[in-house]
Amino acid sequence: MAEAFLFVLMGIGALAGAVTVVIARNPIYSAIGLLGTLLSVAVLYVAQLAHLVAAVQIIVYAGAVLTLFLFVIMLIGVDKDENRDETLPYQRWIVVALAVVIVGFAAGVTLFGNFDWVPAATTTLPESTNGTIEAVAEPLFTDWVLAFEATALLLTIAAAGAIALAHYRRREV
Amino acid sequence: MVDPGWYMALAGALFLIGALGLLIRRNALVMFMCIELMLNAVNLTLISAGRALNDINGQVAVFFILVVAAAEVVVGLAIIVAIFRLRASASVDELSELKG
Amino acid sequence: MVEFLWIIIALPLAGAVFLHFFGRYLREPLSGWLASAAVGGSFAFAVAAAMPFLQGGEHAETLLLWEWMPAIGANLEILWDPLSALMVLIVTGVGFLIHVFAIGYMHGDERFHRFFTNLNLFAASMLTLVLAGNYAMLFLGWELVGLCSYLLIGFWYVRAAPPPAAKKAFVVNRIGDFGLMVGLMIVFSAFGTLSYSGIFERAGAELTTGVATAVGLLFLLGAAGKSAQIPLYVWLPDAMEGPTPVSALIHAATMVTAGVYLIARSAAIYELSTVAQITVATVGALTALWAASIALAQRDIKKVLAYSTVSQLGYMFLAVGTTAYVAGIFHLMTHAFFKALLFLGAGSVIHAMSDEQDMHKMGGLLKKMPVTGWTMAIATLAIAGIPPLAGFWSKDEILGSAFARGGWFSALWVIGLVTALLTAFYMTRQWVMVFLGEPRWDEDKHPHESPAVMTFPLVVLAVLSVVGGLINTPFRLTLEHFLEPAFEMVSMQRPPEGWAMFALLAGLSVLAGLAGAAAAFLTYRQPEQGWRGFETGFEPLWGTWEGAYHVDDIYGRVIVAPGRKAAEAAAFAVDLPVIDGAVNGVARVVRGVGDWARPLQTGFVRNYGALLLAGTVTVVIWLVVGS
Amino acid sequence: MITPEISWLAILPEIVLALGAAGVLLVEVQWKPESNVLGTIAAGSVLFAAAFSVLQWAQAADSVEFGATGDLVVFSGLVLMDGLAIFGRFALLAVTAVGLLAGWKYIDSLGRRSAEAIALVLLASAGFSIMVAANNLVMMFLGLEVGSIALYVLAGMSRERARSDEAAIKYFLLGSFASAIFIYGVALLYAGTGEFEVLGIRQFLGSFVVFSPAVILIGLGLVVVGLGFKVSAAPFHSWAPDVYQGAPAGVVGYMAAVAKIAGFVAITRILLTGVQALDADWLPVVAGIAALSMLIGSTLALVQGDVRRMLAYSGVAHAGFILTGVVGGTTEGVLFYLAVYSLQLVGAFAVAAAVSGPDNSESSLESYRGLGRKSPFLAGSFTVLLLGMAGLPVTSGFIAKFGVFAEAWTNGFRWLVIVAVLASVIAFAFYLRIIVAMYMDESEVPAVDVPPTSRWVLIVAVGTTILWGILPGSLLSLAADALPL
Amino acid sequence: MLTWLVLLPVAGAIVVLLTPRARQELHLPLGIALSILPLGLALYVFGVFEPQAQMQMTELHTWYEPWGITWNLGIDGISMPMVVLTTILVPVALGASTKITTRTKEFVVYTLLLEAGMIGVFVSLDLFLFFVFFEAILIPMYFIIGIWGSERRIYAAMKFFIYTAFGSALMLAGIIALAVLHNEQVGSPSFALADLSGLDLSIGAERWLFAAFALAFAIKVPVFPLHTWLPDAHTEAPTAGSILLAGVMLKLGTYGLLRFNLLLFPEASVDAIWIMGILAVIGIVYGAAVAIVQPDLKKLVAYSSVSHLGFIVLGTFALTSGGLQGAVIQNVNHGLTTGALFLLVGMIYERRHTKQISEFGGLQKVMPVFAGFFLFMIFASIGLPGLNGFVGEFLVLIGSFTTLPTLAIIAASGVILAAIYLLWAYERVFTGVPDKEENETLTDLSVREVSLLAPLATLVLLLGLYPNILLDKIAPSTEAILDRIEASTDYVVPPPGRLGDVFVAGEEDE
Repeated sequence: MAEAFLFVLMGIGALAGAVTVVIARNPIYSAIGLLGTLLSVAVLYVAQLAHLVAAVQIIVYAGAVLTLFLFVIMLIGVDKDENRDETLPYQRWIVVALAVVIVGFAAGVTLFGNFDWVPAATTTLPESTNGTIEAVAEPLFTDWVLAFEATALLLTIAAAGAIALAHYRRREV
Repeated sequence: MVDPGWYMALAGALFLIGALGLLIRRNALVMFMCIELMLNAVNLTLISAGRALNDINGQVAVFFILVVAAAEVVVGLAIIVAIFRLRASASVDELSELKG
Repeated sequence: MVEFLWIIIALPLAGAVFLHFFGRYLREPLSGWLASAAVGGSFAFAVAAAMPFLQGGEHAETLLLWEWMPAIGANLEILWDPLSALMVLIVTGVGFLIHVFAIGYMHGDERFHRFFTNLNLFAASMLTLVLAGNYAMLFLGWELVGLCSYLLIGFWYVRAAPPPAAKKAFVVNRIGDFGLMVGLMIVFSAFGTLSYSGIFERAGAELTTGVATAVGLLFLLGAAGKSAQIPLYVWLPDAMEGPTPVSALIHAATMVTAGVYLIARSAAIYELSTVAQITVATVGALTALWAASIALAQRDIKKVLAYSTVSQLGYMFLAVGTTAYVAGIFHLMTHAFFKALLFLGAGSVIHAMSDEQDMHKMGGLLKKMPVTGWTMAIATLAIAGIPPLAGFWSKDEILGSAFARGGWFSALWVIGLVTALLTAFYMTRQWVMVFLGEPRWDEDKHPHESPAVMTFPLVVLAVLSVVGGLINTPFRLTLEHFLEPAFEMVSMQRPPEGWAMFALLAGLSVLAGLAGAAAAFLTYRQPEQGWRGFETGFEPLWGTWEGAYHVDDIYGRVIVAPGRKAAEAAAFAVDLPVIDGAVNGVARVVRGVGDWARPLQTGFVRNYGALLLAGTVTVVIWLVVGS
Repeated sequence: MITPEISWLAILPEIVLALGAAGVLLVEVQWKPESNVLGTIAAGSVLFAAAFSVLQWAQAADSVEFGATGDLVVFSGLVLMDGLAIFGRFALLAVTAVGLLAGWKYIDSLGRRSAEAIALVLLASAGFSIMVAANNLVMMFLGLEVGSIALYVLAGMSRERARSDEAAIKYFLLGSFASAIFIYGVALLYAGTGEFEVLGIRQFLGSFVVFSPAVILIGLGLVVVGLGFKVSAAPFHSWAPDVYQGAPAGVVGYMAAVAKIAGFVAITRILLTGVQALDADWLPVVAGIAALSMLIGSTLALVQGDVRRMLAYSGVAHAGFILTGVVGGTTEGVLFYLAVYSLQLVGAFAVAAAVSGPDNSESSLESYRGLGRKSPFLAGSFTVLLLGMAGLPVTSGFIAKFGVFAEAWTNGFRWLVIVAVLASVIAFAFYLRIIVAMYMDESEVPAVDVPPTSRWVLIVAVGTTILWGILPGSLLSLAADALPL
Repeated sequence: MLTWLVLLPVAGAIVVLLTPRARQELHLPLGIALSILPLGLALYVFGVFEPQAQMQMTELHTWYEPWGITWNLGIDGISMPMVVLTTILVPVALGASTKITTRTKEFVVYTLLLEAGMIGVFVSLDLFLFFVFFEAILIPMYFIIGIWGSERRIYAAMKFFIYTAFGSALMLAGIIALAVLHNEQVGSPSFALADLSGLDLSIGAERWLFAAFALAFAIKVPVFPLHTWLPDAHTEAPTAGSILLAGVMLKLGTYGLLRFNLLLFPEASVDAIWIMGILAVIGIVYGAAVAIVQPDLKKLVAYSSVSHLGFIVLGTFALTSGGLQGAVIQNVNHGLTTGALFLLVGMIYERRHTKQISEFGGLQKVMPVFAGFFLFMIFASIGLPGLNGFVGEFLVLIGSFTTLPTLAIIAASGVILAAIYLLWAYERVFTGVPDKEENETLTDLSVREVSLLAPLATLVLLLGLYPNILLDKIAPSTEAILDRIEASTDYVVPPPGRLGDVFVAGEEDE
């Protein structure tokens, strides 16, 4: 029961945040909206017993990523608001049409296509998947160890790339 | 308990909003946030699926997606900054020299 | 003997080849004599080879030279029978004389040797035609003589008139050849071969009347083209643009008679179809009358002879149509004599008048050039059918046969009779206009008798025109017996039996001849304005005749012009815009699609995103709904 | 204490590449040497990686021979060491080598930043080589991201800034979008099957009677789109022309080639092993994408005035042709096509780079006029490569096209083959346009100097194009052996 | 043997390629010399060729086992004449190219490669190999037209390439389909002609495949209404290009129809008799009609090709001994005569730099030898008996009358039209007095030019009078085709369509 209450509340929060990201005219507000979504989602993780992931979500996202965003926003400047009228012809209509189609399709499939998110055969009691540190770390460092190592490549790339992109600007600008 | 399907439906909604936002907003930064939204939706899906499947791997996978997101952010923001340095604007609509 | 028959063809051919490559190194008369020698040689050989037939009893022989197109049973093989022998003799004999004549006539032409090259080539081709042992080889000769006629008519290619005339001759002939070709297709599909021996023996057994008629008519079309019959005679008058010896040899004595030869040769096929016979005879008779009427009013000395040739060929067609094959061949022979003579005479006159051909500008030439004059007089009488000259016998046999055949043919006999009268008239008119009366030529002309090299052939031919007819008189049917083996398998029409009948018919025709001759003589004896008045008296008829019924213009307007229009339409209204247009159109459409789609790549990243998402949605929906 | 299961051979090539990248960066930082030194290091790492993948090939062959294919599933199923993976990896390494050579002039011109460029190239190759080997879809995603991010940066690393930036941001935004779609698809597949691993999915689909695979199909669709974007198949191609035109010519060939190789190997692995059970569902869709790609690619290439854009659209068409091979249902044709096409692509862009000149601007068709007389070698080899891409006989392109067509026909997709041959006819037209400009135009152009490295690249590309066009057996048999588990 | 025949020109091309670019003057003579070698070899092949039905001098090497593609060469009565013709025409074409001064080297190389490809097409018995050659020769010809052609050369080259490639593209699909069928029926893919002709096809499939192949070849021939690339290509191409295009490349189409359509799809071929026949006849009449009013000498000859090749197609689908033999030998004849005509037009073009008929007049006066050759070839092309053109046309007409009487009759009217357009053109170009002063100063043919024309003229005459040197060797193969058709379908060639039906005089006496 408590979970249902959480789900509704945080679900609304996440959606609200998401919508804010999309419609806010000022990037700052978008960032705030994103933050809201991140936090709500984090709570939903907790509600699903994914404690470690939730923690990481808060630390990495809300902490690092979003800060980075805000930093860049500040760098670029927030003074001018973006006006909402669409400059590209048809773009907005296309978007609306797509939205309608997608929602309609999703509704159709989920309601009438006897659609299951997960195969009933495999579902069991939820209690066992308790996302404690040990529970997550054990596969992370055994089965997934190569993937874990691969993230090193990813970060190297990120670093090298960022440097490469910023590097020459210094000399030229 | 709440059926995981609801969580995933919520995730789907988030993903959709992110996708549409990407098409609506012309500010590169905001578009980029939309991508982050989508990745979050993916994470939520994975968690819920993992729970429903009674499988911890769903949660493990989320870590990697988080890392990817972070890496993307770094590079993406670098590109945006670079462009901003050049033309003092973050609007992607002004970048349409290459076409046809 | 027979296995060496190829020499007959080979000699002139060798002459042609030799002259073609080395002629230009020979001094003028030499090449001419060489050519003449070649033809003369074949003549001599042919005489020797033909001896057996004269003894009689000897029957046809074939000699295979080499395989040509086995798939359609067409080989190069020589058939040596009385008919071909006779044709060979005519061709080589008359040909030889004309060659000799030409030595004088072509004197001073800078392409002297070239002329004899072609002349020899023609002789070879004509001999191929008459010696052929199957239709394919006949067609070979048939076309080659056409080629030579093309080359020789257009011999003076620098002048304006000859080249078109040459082209006209070849094209009109081709129309005939088309008929002949189709005929041969039918023949092959009926018999599975084209060789005479294979066809004639089985014709009676294996050929239905319908097919026979079709073949007969198609052959007639071919023959009409080559022998200048209605409706394809129009090329022959123009062919007079060629040098006169050519007119004599090709367009009077030999080539134009190929049609007659073809029909006579195909007697076995005509045998089976009365319709074909009647058509041939009718075409012949009508042509005879038609051409004769035109000949009446011509001013050009050679045009008169040209139309006269057409008319005489009509007689021959009448004969072979009546199945009086011997009569036809007989007339062919005599006509070769006197018409060659007439042409050579005319040539001699033109030569003397330095290329003047308008008879109005002649007259009184008899004193200046007696030999030419008197020999031509003989020829005129001969063609007019005055006994006992050659023309009388042959023409009379034709008319007699037509009369004897009766029915529709009696009508044709009447036409023939009328034509005889006209013939006598226009020939006499010509002779009188040219040789009698007071001179009408311009001051700068100094007519004189031609050299011996030219007069000699005239004399020889004159003699032949006199005695030539005697080889087949009702009293001694030498020629008929001679030719019999060639026509043994067909029933042949003969003149009516009995002296009375013969006397009556002969009398009639002679009467007609005399009447015509007398009328002309009296008319044109009187001074110029007199006969001019006579001619104007016949207006507008005379004008129509002089204009040859304006057939050329009519053909031009009815056939040539529309054909030209059609071709232009096909080229510039269909090919370029429609067909090629369609091709380029496709290309243009593809490019168009590309150009149309290009702007969709707007360069705005958000459009791309929209496209990406749209694509995603499509794929997903397709996957889910498609399952 | 549980210890992770490690199989070094399986990842040695990636390790070597990564070390090479790191080495380049550190050496640069430490000694600031001539760029040739860095090049040598890079070359060395690529060569070693290639050597190790040869070892892998032998190993894999043995295991297949002795039926011990289980040995090829390493790192508890994260990656595989099967023929498909090794072939793809080898192709990647080859392309990396020639790509570095082809782009060397450009890299050299970057001065101090050349180190980063080299490192990025090596890392991108490492990432994609993980991707081709990945059995676990998340692993595949990681590899994909490593490679893609490197490519985003490379696209933005030009000195001709405006266009380069535009290319970079477009590539980056759309790429991230596609990645998000891809990983969401993975998530849905996971939800639907409880499996991240391709082999696991195959097993699941084989063993369970799936009543309503809707979620699986949706996930599959999203995954296909995500990969289709990487290989620039229509209608997910719109980034390609702009990026190819904007990105520095030196590396575009490399970028395009590696993305295509990795993407297609992944597509092949997922479709032909993972969800083969569902091919009744996905075959028509993929066929549709293929047809669309071929038609859009050729028609739009026909009307381009810029050679690099033209090559981009031709790339779209080629994606369609390769997908035709996927529809054909076997890997042989796809792999052969990938190998020959990627080499031709790098060669072609080497020419484009040479013509575009140092400032990397001019690539319009005009700048190729009269090239045939000014630089015969360049024009000649470009001609051969174009004919090869056009798929004319005695070039490897013909064999490749023939292979995929034959497979598709065998699999019953005749309409697709018809479309394909017609599209290739349209394609002739625009390849010939370039040849016309080079040979049949009398206008005068300055001679183009070909950097020696590019010369080598061209010799290799042209050589292979003709060699495999006349004796395809050597490569075809390899491709035939390179089977997925 | 045949491999050498294919590889010799390639080797020659490489040799030329290795000679220094600077030595411009060397390349052409060298090329001519090198192109003599294949000629010699081809003549040897001609000499040792046995008049038998089955393939001779066959060679078979596997190319790539799993695909069943092979290097499979062989020659029979249908291909042998074409090979000889090719090797004859290439030296002539090169010899006619002295006016090509820019990039002579490339020109020679392309021509030799073209030769190799053309020979390859004729001798390959493996459909894959055949297609490789068939498609590959487009490239050198494309360059020859596009680089050394006249004003609108690029348009023409493009059109030529794309149009023909379009046709062969569908044929490629057809070839694949055949191989796949073989794989289904026999269990292994194969492209060998022999294997594929053994397939049992459903009539529907057979019709489709026939259509695919026929389209490719019909474009190449070209059959009305697919002919419009031909005039453009011919008018723009350099002399050598025109010679080889008309002399050999068009024959690839007719050869393909003979070799592949009839052999692989007998049922469909029998059904297609009428369609193909009608198209052929339309082509004959239509091409001739269009040729009449062409203002450009080369266009005129080009359209005459359309007309003449109609005869070949007609003969092919008449399915009689005469028709097939006529078709095959007409391939050669048309190659010689039309090749020579293009050669002649090229010679006058080199002198006057125009092909417009209206620009000429009275040339016979200034260049009699040229006029002589021209007239000779014109009459050969008109189909004058005694020259080669007649043999082919007459065989075709007579042969096709047994199966397609009406069409044969209409086709026969082509001989009239041919006379009209060619003689009219001759009249306008050569007769009369030279009116334009640039015409008066023209020089007659040089020794080189005569030595190019003389061999062709000799062959024209030889084949006209003694075609048996070829017919003997052709006949067994054509008969074999008919045998196969009669065996594999219920169609029977109506007498006297077959050689056996021909009545030989005196035969029943024995």
